[in-house]
Amino acid sequence: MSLTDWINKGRLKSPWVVHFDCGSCNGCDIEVLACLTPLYDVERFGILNIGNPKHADVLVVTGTVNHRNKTVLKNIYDQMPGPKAVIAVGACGLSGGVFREAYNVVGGVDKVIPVDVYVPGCPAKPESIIDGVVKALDVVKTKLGLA
Amino acid sequence: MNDVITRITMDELPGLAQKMFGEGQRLATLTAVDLGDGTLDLLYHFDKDLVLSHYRLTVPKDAVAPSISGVYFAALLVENEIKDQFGLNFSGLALDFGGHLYLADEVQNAPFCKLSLTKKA
Amino acid sequence: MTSKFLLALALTIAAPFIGGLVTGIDRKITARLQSRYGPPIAQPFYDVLKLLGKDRMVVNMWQALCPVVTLTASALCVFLFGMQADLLLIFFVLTVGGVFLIMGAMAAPSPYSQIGAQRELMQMLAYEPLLILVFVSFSMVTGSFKIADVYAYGRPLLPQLPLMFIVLGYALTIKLRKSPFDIAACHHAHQEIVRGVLTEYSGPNLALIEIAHWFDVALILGLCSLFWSTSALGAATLLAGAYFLELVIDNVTARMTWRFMLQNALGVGLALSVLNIVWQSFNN
Amino acid sequence: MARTILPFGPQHPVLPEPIHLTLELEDEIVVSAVPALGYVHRGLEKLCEVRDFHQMIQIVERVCGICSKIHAMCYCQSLEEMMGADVPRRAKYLRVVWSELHRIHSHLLWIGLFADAFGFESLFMQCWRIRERIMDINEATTGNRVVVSVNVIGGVRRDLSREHQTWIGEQLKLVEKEVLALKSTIVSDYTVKSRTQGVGVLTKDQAHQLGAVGPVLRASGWAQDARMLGYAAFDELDFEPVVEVDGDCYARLAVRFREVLQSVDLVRQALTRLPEGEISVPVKGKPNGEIITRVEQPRGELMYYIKGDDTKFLDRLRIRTPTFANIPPLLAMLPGVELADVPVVVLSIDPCISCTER
Amino acid sequence: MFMTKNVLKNLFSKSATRLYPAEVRAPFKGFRGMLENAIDVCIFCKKCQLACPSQCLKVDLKARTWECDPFACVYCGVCVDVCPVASLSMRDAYRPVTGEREMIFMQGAPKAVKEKKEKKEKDEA
Amino acid sequence: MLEYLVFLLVVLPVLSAVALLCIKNEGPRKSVVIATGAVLAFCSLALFAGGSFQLRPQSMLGLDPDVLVTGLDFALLAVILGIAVKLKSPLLIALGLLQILPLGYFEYSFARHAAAGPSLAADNLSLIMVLLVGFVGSLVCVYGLGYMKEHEAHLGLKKTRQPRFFFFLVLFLGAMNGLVLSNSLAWVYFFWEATTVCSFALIGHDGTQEARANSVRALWMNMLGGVAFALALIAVYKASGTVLLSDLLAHPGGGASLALLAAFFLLCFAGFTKAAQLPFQSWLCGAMVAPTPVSALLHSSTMVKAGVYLILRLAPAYAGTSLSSLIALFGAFAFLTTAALAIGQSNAKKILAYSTIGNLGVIVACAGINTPASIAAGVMLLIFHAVSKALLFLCVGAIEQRIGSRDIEDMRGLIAVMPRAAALTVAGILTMLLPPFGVLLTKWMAIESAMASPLLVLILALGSALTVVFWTRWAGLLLSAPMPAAGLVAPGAAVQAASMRIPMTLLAYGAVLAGLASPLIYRSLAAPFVSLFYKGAAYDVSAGSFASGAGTFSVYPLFLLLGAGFFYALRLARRLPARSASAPYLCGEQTGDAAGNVFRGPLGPVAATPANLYLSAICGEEVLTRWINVIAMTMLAVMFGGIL
Repeated sequence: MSLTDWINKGRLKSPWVVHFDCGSCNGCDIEVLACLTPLYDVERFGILNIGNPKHADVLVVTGTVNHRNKTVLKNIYDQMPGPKAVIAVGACGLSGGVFREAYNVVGGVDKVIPVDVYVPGCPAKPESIIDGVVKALDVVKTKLGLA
Repeated sequence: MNDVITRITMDELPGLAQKMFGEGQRLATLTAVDLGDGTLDLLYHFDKDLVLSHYRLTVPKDAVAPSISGVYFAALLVENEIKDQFGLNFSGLALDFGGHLYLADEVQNAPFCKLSLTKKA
Repeated sequence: MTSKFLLALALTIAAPFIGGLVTGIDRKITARLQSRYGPPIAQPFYDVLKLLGKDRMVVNMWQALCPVVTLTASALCVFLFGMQADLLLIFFVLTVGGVFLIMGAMAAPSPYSQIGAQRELMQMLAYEPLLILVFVSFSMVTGSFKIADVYAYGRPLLPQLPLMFIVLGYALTIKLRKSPFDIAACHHAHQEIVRGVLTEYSGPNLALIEIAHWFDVALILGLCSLFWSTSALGAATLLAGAYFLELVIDNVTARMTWRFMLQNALGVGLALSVLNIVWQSFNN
Repeated sequence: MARTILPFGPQHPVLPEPIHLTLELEDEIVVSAVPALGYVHRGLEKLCEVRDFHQMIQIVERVCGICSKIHAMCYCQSLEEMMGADVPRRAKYLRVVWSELHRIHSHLLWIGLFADAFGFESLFMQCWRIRERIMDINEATTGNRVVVSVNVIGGVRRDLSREHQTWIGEQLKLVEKEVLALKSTIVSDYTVKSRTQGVGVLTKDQAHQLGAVGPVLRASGWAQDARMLGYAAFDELDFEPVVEVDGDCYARLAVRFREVLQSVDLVRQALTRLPEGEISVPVKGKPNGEIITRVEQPRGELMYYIKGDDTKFLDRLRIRTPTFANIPPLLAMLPGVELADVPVVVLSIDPCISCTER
Repeated sequence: MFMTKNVLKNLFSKSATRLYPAEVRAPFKGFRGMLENAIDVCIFCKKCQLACPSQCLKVDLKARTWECDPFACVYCGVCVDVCPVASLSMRDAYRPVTGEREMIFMQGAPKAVKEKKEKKEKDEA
Repeated sequence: MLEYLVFLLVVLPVLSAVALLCIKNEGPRKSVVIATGAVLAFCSLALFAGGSFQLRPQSMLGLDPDVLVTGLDFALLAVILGIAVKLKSPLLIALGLLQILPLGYFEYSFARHAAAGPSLAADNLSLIMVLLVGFVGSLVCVYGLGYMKEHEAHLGLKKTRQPRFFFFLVLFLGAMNGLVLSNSLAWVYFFWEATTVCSFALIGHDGTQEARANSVRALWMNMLGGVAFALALIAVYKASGTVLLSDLLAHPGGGASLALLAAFFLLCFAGFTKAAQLPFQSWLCGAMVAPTPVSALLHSSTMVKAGVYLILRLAPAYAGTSLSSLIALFGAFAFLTTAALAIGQSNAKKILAYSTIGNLGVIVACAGINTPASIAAGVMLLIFHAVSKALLFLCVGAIEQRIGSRDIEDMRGLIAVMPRAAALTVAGILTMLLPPFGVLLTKWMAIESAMASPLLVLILALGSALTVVFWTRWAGLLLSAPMPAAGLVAPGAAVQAASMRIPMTLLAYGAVLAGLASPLIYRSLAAPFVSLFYKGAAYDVSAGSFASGAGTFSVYPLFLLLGAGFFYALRLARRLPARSASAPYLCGEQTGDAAGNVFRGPLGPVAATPANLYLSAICGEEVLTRWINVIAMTMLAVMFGGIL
């Protein structure tokens, strides 16, 4: 196995996550956090909530994008070194959810940055979020040409 | 509504704030309501030992209301919020966010006013 | 001499694997202590491999320079340990790594990494005197600062320097970034300074720092083992016990502030050292 | 002396929600803190102009995902009062059950996050582990872990079967046991105490003058709890507000810890006294007039102002959430604390930014 | 230090982790999962559309279509409550994750066909 | 030949100084300074090549040299008294009289009877000092040329005061050479006072109120030392019948009498004042108001070094006494406390000043430890410190002229503005701080040689941990700049005048190479001196490693490995493409400005500015100084009381 193969193996085994709450009602946030807890323990998959975009591989976004946080979201995305993936979680992150028509709401995450995986739910269940990260790894695999 | 709402004028407001503060009343919050005729209702809710008392101040939209944030620091946020949402100006705000407490530049000013029924920018 | 050199070289090559493995076991046990299933033992290696493959992203060139020097210094420390060299010398070389890590963090005009760097300095301020004191106590017993003389001494040091082992434990907690002293950068990101000194290091640079940390882990374990230098089994038991205790402490304490660390770690550490050294000099 | 100026948030690992504080520090001591809000502001009060008053239930539930039930309950109570509906007693008791379950999970969640703020990861893990039992109860009885959607105007949507009731009782027993196992850590641990005692002190006078509510107010010595107003079935249950006097972060921790046990007790009481009968009544007509309603959220007193003009769309909906009231006290607490204590102090008010900004 | 007992107990007992996805817990009864429409039963009355707080449903009586934006659905179940013919239901499984935008579009059988079918069924009965 | 060399080294600077006083033009001044510097450097080398010597000049200007020196001494004291009277300071007048009277008593009652001996002598310690004066001192003077031009332009002086400045600066070099080459304590005393006067004049050079106040403080503190010295002359003579250093040191380690010990204490006390040891540190800190070349000179090769020179020189004579152990403790204490004080400082020159005092403290401690290894450490630290510290002062001077501040907080990101000066400063800091460079090597030697006394080791170890804090943060913040678009050097970067740049660069190379050459320095400079007075070699130096019973320090292997790592890293970093640059993490609110640190705040854009931790509650001057002074004075009292 060459070094590149080893690195690719590492990439699939160690997705570090940065979570950004755009404008969520906390429902999805708390479920994202719940994934870290003993019952779900995503560290099994090497997933760490690293909190710093510069260290992260996967950006998990919950909540609607509004006019103030859209630049923040873009900034965070830009500060992640590649290869990277984005997961939008919850109805709000997907489309704006119940708040789509509120005056300060821009809409789903994909209006600002490209989204690789959509995790539906209001809020999304922790299992569903785990599925999302696994799916994101598939996306990364495809991007790397390994699939 | 069961509670009593007392009407006050703009001149009485600072004195009222002082009086309530002196009586140990907690400022619960302010509520602004657009009456649709170019005036706003400002409701001041005070609380002491779980008993609320309310004061209603009706002001024209283009008026400048005296801020009570000098007396009640807690009024700071809500007054800025009203400034954001209704475009009502306050004089003597302890910290003035200039109508950008919540709103970015993209959003039209005073989205809560009825005459400027705004949808998304 | 040649065999010693080869041994040291082998140790230097093996050290990152030892350190990584220990980190992996550490993470697994930590997870178990928290009633979690935990990551695979090889997880640290996956992490570093992945980081090595990330795009380079720096704030300025010093961020690329400093991790390499840090890694060099850490590896050199282990090598010197393998050569059974002077403990003070190892200590000073260890400082080189620390200093460059901090300089790199400070080179970024970012408040978080700067605050992290300042706190890392406070950490160094807390553990450096303690480490030196441990070495001094060694020298008082064995008559020199050379590791070779520790091995030549022929008796385990722990019975004579029990308090110094605790002092080393303090230094160890700080250097391993374990609670309550994971102040400048903690392994979990949930800290007010966003991994502090590591904030601006990313991708391959972070990987190098992580590898340097593995070297440090190996070195620290090596230093601990000197307390029972007479038998491999004794040393291993001591290490396992100490490390497990470290993990338990990590999991039963809150993170303290650097002010507390300076007072407590330095204060208690110094007091214990003085006690042990005085006791030791009476014994002699 | 040189000062550090630090952006704290909006994206920050210790802040689960985006809020920004521009901190000025001197030797890591906070000199001033200026907040920036609006990262979660959606403007959902305004949605009452395009969603009818029934639909608004689901929307006010999503003001906050942690205390969704209580928002909807407060909203429904307002309209019930305005429209003169006579809510069945069973519905009132069920509302108490779910809202106190919410309080338990919210407080456990908070203790976990608070522990995480001062770097006590294993305590975080244990609290959240216990909390999963409550989440299971929620999911089993309402169909969703978080946003329970059980309130309608006139009562509740789901009933609790006998089996559910016994099962909840068993689960609560376990929760109580596990929480008590953490008691010594939470209230007596040396490191926890030294990170929280004397940090972010709010004196009794300050707390009142700055308009603090909920556990923050109670931790400063005021026995004030909106549940004393006796809404839902609280007037029929035995209940004493939990009060501490020190006004520091430790006092707030203690208040919330004791409230967890108190809520367990309240749920038990409600379940034993649960009357038989209907769970909702149909409510006819359209809202008209003004009303102000208060309930006690886990974070404190929640206040709804509703003005209806006899159409199916409300004229004005204003939500004064507890965190909104607790932010001015927070700003007063921050100067003088260490940077390391900033997350501790910020979390000590149990901030819910999505509540604050709506 | 009081945590010691707790963590040691954890170490020596089974972890609390449910090994999802290898180990999946059976869903609770009444879980509000995916929204489904038995399109054959649907009478396109628009009640669900009017009640939906998220306004993610679009019903066209004329064209006999029922559309749902699953990305905007908040799984509150109000539509199920108001459905007069119980054609709407919520499955106890959550909606799977996806990499693409989705839209649910359902075309009911033309009214004539449907009535005929119903009549036939009645006759058979 | 020897006499000519000595003459050139001591008297030529005086003559050049007089010439410089008369030269009003820049061109000739430049030539004279550079020529004098070159001659001094060459002569110091030549003198060093000749090795140790003892010399008794027969006549000077047709007079008996002793008489001449005595005369000059009285003249100098008269000048000091004149200054004191002019300043209307009773304290200064008293101190002046307290020197004249004992000196008169000494000359009147003893000097005539003294057996004639070599009044000039040099061993390796003296020669090292001469080399330092010749090279480092000269480079500082050359640097002064460029610096003062800019300095006066900045002050907007109508009439240049440079003649006066260079007069004292160059005179200083002569006085210093005289001091270290004198064998008679009476001669040493004369030059001692000369450096006092020169430093007084130079500190007050700018003539501001602050400058004058600080120069007066420097004067009285040094005069206090002068008084002690004058009394010591009497005491030494009374106790031993000689004032020749060579006689006093003839029987090293041979239990000195109590009276003689008291005399040594007085001399050491004089040394403490001159070396700005606690509690006299304030004069050196105050001296920072002077133009930077003055600070550089005072700190590196002259003035303060005279103090430790005297203490080191006498070390063999008080070896094995309790005075010696107390001196060791006293020095170590100064090292520890000044390191703490330096942490509390953001003023670059003050940091350097405290670091100087601390390092001198280490030298004092080395003298006090009084083993072959420690003396070797002290002598070598003298060298390494002089080079690195001179470099750092010159850098700070250049930086201050450009950015108008000497606060390290204002030096953030200097690498983008003054790449060369910033890089040299970092180099200087690293040579002060890290292995395998010389300063650290000597600290290692000091700690290991103190092994017999755990308390001493404790203090030295704590001190060395503290130094890491203030050096590292300074070095780090200099580099704190966003990545320039292309290459290392940003456009519009500053370049200093050649007369400033060349000394800085030379000193930087010197500091690094001195570290590399430390085995050589030990073998050819330190070891011969140590072996004069102590039995047994301190270190066994082979293959570039220092080895003793206590431990080994491998200089060459460390240089090789760390150097390889560093240069590989440098190559790697330089090859980094500009596109890998990214803004720092600002919680997602970065605005993408050029400086990289502006974020969107609540009321508009805000620049995120970091600041260092200064631990002002613990390390603040106002907090610590009082306690330190009390403790230091107690230690002095104990030292003195212990002898009696």
